[in-house]
Amino acid sequence: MNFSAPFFELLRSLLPEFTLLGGALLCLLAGLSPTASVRRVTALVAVGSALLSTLVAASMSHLPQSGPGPVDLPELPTFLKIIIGLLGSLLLMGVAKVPDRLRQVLDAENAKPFVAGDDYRGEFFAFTLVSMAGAMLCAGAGDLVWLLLALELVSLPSYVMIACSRDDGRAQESAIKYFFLGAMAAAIFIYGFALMYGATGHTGIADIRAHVQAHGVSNLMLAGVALSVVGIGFKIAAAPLHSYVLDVYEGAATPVTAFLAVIPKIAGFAALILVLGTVGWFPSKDGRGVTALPPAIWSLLAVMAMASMVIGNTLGLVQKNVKRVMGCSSIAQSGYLLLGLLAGPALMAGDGAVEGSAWERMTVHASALASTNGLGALCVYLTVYGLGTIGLLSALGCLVDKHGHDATGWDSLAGLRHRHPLLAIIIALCSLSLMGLPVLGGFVGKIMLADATLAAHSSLAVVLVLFLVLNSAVSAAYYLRLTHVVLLGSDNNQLDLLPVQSRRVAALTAAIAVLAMGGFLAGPLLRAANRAAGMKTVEMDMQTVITSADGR
Amino acid sequence: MTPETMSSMSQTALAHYLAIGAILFVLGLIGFVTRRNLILMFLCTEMMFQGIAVTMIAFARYHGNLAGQAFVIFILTVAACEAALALGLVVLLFRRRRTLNADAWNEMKG
Amino acid sequence: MPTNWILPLQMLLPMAFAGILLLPIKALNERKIAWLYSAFTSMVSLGVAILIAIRFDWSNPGHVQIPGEFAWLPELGLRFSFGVDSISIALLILTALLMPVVVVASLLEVKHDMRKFQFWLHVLEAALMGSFMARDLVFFYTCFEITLIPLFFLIAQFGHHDRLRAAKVMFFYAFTGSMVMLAGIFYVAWWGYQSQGAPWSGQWHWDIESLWAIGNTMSRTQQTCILGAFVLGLGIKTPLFPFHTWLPLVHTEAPTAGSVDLAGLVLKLGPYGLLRFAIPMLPLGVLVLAPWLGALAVIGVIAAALIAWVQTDAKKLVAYSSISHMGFAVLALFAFDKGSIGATGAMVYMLSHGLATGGLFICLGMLYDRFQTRDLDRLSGLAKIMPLWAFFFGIFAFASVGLPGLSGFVGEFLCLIGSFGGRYDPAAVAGLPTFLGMAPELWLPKVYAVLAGSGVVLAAIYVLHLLGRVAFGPLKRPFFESTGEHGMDKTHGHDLSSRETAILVPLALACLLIGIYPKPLTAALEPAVRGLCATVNGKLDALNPAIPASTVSSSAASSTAPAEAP
Amino acid sequence: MNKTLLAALIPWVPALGALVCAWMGTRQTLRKFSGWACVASVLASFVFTCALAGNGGLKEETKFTVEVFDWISVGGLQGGMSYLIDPLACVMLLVVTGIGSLIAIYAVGYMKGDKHIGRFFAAVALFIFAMTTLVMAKNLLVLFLGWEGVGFCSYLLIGYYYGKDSAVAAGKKAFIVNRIGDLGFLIGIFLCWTVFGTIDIPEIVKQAPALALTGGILFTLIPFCLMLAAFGKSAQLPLYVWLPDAMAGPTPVSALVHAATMVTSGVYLIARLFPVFEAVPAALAVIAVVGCATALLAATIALCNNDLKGVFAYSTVSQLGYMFLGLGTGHPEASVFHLVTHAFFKALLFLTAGSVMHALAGQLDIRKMGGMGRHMPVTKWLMFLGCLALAGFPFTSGFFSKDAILAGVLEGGTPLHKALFAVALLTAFLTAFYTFRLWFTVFSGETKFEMGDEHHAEEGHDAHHGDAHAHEPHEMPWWPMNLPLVLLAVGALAAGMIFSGPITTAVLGHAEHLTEEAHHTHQTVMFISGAVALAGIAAAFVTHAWKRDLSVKIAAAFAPAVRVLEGKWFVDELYDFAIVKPLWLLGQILFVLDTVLIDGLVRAVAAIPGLIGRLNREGQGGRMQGHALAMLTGLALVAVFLLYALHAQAR
Repeated sequence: MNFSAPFFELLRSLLPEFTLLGGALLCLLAGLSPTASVRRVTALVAVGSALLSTLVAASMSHLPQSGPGPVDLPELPTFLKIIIGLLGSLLLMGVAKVPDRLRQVLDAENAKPFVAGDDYRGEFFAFTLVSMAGAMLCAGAGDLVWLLLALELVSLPSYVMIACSRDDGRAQESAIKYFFLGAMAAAIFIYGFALMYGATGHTGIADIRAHVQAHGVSNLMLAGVALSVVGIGFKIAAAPLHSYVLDVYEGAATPVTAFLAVIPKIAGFAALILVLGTVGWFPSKDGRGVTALPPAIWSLLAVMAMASMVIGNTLGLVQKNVKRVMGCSSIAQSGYLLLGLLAGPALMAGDGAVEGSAWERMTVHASALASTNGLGALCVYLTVYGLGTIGLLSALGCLVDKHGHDATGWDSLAGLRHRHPLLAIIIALCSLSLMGLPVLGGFVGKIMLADATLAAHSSLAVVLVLFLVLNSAVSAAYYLRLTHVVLLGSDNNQLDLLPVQSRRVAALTAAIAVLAMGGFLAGPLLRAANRAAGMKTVEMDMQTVITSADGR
Repeated sequence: MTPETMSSMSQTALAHYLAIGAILFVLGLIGFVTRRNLILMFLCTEMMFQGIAVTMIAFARYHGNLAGQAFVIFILTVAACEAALALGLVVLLFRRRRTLNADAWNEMKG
Repeated sequence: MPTNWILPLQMLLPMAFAGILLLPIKALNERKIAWLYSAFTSMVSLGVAILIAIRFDWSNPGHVQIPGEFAWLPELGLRFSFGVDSISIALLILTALLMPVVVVASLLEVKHDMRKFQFWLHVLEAALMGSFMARDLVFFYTCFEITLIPLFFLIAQFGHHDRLRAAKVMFFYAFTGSMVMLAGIFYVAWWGYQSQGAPWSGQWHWDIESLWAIGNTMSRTQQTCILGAFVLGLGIKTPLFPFHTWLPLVHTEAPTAGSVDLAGLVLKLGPYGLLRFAIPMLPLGVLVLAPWLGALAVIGVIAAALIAWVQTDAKKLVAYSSISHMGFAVLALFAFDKGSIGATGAMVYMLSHGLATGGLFICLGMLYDRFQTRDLDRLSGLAKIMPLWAFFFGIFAFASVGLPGLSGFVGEFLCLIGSFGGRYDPAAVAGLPTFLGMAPELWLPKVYAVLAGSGVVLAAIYVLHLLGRVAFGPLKRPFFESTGEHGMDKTHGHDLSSRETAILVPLALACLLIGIYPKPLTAALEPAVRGLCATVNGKLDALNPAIPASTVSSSAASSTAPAEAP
Repeated sequence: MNKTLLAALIPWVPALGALVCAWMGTRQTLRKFSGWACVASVLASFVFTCALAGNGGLKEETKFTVEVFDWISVGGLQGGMSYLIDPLACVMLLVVTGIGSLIAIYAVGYMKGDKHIGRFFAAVALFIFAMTTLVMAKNLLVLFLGWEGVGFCSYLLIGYYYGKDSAVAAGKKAFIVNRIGDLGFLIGIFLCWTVFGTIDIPEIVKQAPALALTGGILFTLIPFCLMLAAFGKSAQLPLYVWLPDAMAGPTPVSALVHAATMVTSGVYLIARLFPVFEAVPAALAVIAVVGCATALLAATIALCNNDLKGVFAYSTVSQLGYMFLGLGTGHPEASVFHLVTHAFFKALLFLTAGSVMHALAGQLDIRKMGGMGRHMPVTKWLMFLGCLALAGFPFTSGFFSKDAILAGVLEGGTPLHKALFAVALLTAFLTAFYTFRLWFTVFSGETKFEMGDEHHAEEGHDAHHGDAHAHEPHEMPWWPMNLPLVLLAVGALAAGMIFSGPITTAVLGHAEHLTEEAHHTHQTVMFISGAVALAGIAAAFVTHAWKRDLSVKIAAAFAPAVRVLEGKWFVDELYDFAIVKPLWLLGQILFVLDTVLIDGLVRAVAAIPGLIGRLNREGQGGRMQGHALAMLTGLALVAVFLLYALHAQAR
């Protein structure tokens, strides 16, 4: 751990995380207060703190990135923190009623008395905020230990959230499964970190990167990175360690499932970028682009991507429960996202950080970078995927069938249009966007992914694009089935609406955002993502980087 | 300071330690898969963490800097947190199903 | 704002009208009002189409006019650029003409949820307009995709008993095909991006001109694979022979409006896409695949005609007949004869097929409104009680069979004469033996034309079988115990109402007009089509100049054997 | 009026007439007058033709072309709607419009009281339009327009009584068999377009001799394709089956379409493009042989046919055979001459047969008729004149034209030509025999008759038909039925002498100069054919008039042969068995193949993801150990993959 930068500089860079932790503490306090009205405020406090942290992260981005974080991707942590904050606030709105509902469930079903304290509303939001803080730490991690702690910080609260989200056996079952398998996966990637440390002697990511750049990639280093990639693959539900996803997503309460599908995935990809950054993506000699990953790691990632796509999509066809389908969709979508990693970042024109607030920097015209930028595509698709999943699952979360269970079977969802047209349209829009229908956000993401994969000159590029294309065709089966069941099914008037206003607002904003992503919002998002993923090479001296006005 | 100058450990000695670490890790892994009892399964994950700790210490000693040992301290703290959480969950589950057998929990499948 | 507003207006107007249908206006819930509203709005779109036609400078129809573009994602080179030449104008007008006809025809069939039905119709119209005016591939692909959604919902909600399966089959089949086409588009755009030193290198270009230029720089094998992807994507829509099995299933289940739109317009996307994008972009690929596509087309013509003959369901018969007809269009499209008569014929034939088959489907729809059945065994001799209906049915039947004086003949004759004079790349057909003293690239197109010609005879057989069975012969109609319960006339066989005649008259007139005086249409289409086929024709001219050119003066000292002793 | 306007009006006036008739047909009051509207339009075009023929239409040097509008001209293909008025066209026009108007007048009387009279006369007028376009066409495309147009109108007219299944089936059969011929025509056009580079008839005729040498295989195929078209339209051997069934239509249609005009368009086509045929001698030989074989076959069938109109239908096929024989032996002028005379007497025969049928309320079986002479004297003698001309009784028109053909055949001189001459003579004898067999059975002997079951007209035809309809045959009214027949009878007799000169000059383009030796053969042939005709008539008289039972005894003697002939050589059954059934079977097989194989293949491909999904689902056992094991195996696979990758990289 090098403390070259002054300690306070480091602390200032962690401001967004601190705001989240502060918010968590506030929620704890508010949760325990005797008066019910104050307890009801906890949800607002949580959402407020999430939004505040996003603003803080956005405003902080103009500071020269001296703090910890990948030296070569100065903008990435900021971008990731902002989307974590935004998506987190949507999730928090979605999660708002989960704890309250527990009380109602208790009263309604007079289940056996479960827990000593009469109410634990505050803790739930605290866990969510802490987990988000963990995700933000992952984005900004500069050191292996830091990364380890951040990843654990994301997972541990989520285990508890699942356990206490619903009071039936299924929630506990999925919690225990997620916990144990998560622990095993953690062991795997920590062992990977150990081997990485062993091979280079440093735990700082920048030092490892310098060491590898100097001495090349040893076999031990390869083994370490491979193990870490597979271990972190558990977090993003990628192929080899994907089998837990279906049961966990089905067991947890729907808004919690939305949380699991989004935040750990963003944290996981941030971690993957850092880990892969240590062995590859060095600025190439002629200054035109970045070197590729070592072939072994590259092909491992490619196999993981293809396997997740195929397994995710084919499993999705045969599922009966919509939440399990969303699990499969999460596996498949991480397959598409891995394509972004395969393509790698683009070398940013060497003009260094552009002054001005984050917003101006977003709109700066960086067309040259757009086309070859895998990580840019990854960021865009992460956002669009997150919005789509949150929109869909929050809308599903609002529905309960007659006897109080989640309405997630195909037939129980039929004919939603007749009773709640708005929710039906939201579900249809989000699923069509995840499928990649041309007008919506998903299509923009998929175009960028395909462009980046092709532009990355890899031998397998055409095969990967074909996999992407054919798999999204297969995915159309269950996405369209969802749309059709919801819109055209015959009304079975079992569904009624949970009185959860905020969840519906969350779903609506997500759906509108997805629609906007296809339209006018696509441009700014795309530019921001590309700036974030443009690898700025500090030590590159200016002469070698010959960049004409419109790119190479 | 480059590792070679400080190291007082030869390659072969390092290999032995690594082997022990790896064996511990794999045993933990196999134990996790074969054991039915929840608590024993958790203990196996702990054994995996210990395996990693041994490897880290060996590397620290080999590289001669203390980063590895600091890493181990953090691994232990993380393991401790997980232990607390694991036992909490196990108590929760035991109260519900009165059994520690992991196979009792397979309601969701297919 | 793009320079000229009329073209985007043509696409945005139907979308706006569809949007209005979504607004919570109570009045529109009532069936009649929604229907009237929709009839009026489709007339407005027809008006706009005519406005475009007037503004279009018909003196040089080949040149792309009223260009414009609407930047969506400049970083990725994604722009909605649009422009029309004579082919696009013709198809736009066909769409604009068929829409009001289809809307007016849907009164009796749609019993409830008329509002949603008209909504999807307008979305479909907007998507079709978009795809016919698109000048860049992603815009074309987007509209090509979006046509699937309204069709899916039209069939799934308003179709007949097995409608859900039909809708799903159609959607997934076309969606997978178009996805493969998307992969092809990506590859070509990427090839442009990564090529060095060309004006377009380093940038993602999706507009047609640059993609044409990029496509031509690719190697023969690359072009063949990409053309394979395009043929799969667009072939499903054409429907080319092996990819046609979804059409009969969908037509039997689709509502009349769905069938007419599907047969009249959506099937045109296939050949239009092939001519506009695939042929100019991948000349070498076309040279390699042309004989194979010709073979598939011919098999399609004959097999579909024979299958149509043995059908008992009228709509299935007409569906197979449209497969057989489109076989002609594809054969002629890939014949590349001198002066590209075949390709012009293919375009004219597409238009006339749209009108004739559209008319046939509307007539069968009216039949279904009255007798709730399309089974040929339960209906016959309806001309006695419905003479006017039989008259129109006869016109459309003979138009589709290609009787001279009606639109079918003009297209069919040009297609066949084009295919007969077709030219193939000697290398592509080297494997075949010489026959009758002629090299394979000489006799193969002629054999194809003769076989397709036999399709003309088979067409007469199945159309007369349909006409003779339904319209003529002793009167037989299904008996209804409860008569007149849902607003149906008690006699169950009343002749055409004024509304229904008002629908069929414009279509019949159009068929007659194209049949008798097709000059303006052919004169308009020819330069545009010749421009599109120029690259391939250029290559073919270079390859085998020896083929007796149509000019009499050539001494025909070609490779043909000396004539027998007089 | 100048010539071009006249020429342009000839086809378009009947087209207008068709529209007017159709419109009048829909109006209840005007329905009765639609017949006269049709007659008016056909007469008008006849007058225009006469005017054209009058001022120079019939001379080769004064022929002219008319360009009406540009129909289909794309990329070098000039397919304008243009007409060529030359002597051959004028002759044909005269026949078509002249006989057409006479038959139309007859039809007004015949079809009086019918409910759908408007539709009938609209179709007749449209037919005249199509036939005139065909005859005047300047390029092959317009000729094809006329060609298919007449096919379509014959479909409409045959299927006029669409209530009856037999009529609909006959119409369908006619159109489809014609379509097979039209396919040959289309391929002929494409071949001309490829070889000559144009589809303009004068251009083709001009270049035919030059290109014959260099045209190669493509050129030799042209006559064979056009020949197929001619056989289809003029009901020659392979494709003649539709003509006998076409008798299901009303009799005026049989007379106009299936005797006088449409069926002769095949002959006209070959006469018009004769240089192309001349350049390929094999083609001419085939035409001659096919013509002669058809003539003989049809004559034998007519011998034992007991259907009044059936006999005349087969006799038409036989006479067309003669015309093709004339063409085949290189004498287009003889066959066109026979075409003209045949138009006259065959129209007469059909219409008189129609009168008999009309009188006997639809009865067609000649065995149920006898001695009709007493009831219908005028029809009897009119039919007698027709029979004389058909049999080739000396100095009737049939005699001259048939003799011209026979002489042409004999001039050939080759052994093939001698054989053809012999067969032709035998056919002439048979023709004479069956013609008078019919005449004697119907009109001579003691009168017996059985009224037909339903009235030949639709139900609507009831009392208001004019004279009180007693239940026994009555003579047809002079106007409008018998008078045109008289004109036709005059034509049947006199046409031979009057027209032989002008027609030969019209067709050959120069007066026919007979060499001295050719003149001699003409004399002998005239003598032989006269004798044969008389012998035929006498034989018919003996067996059918004098000793009526003799015909029954002869029939009993050759029972098996008679059964075959009555079965019309079972050609229909053969076609049905050899072509229609296999095609239907192929259709069924293809349908099954299509749904099972191709659709099955597609469904299989679509099912693959589902299959893989089910496989994966097995892995989702739900037990924690199961997931752990899956993760372990995943890890193991990754390790193996890494080792392999490193190994591959190291190598």
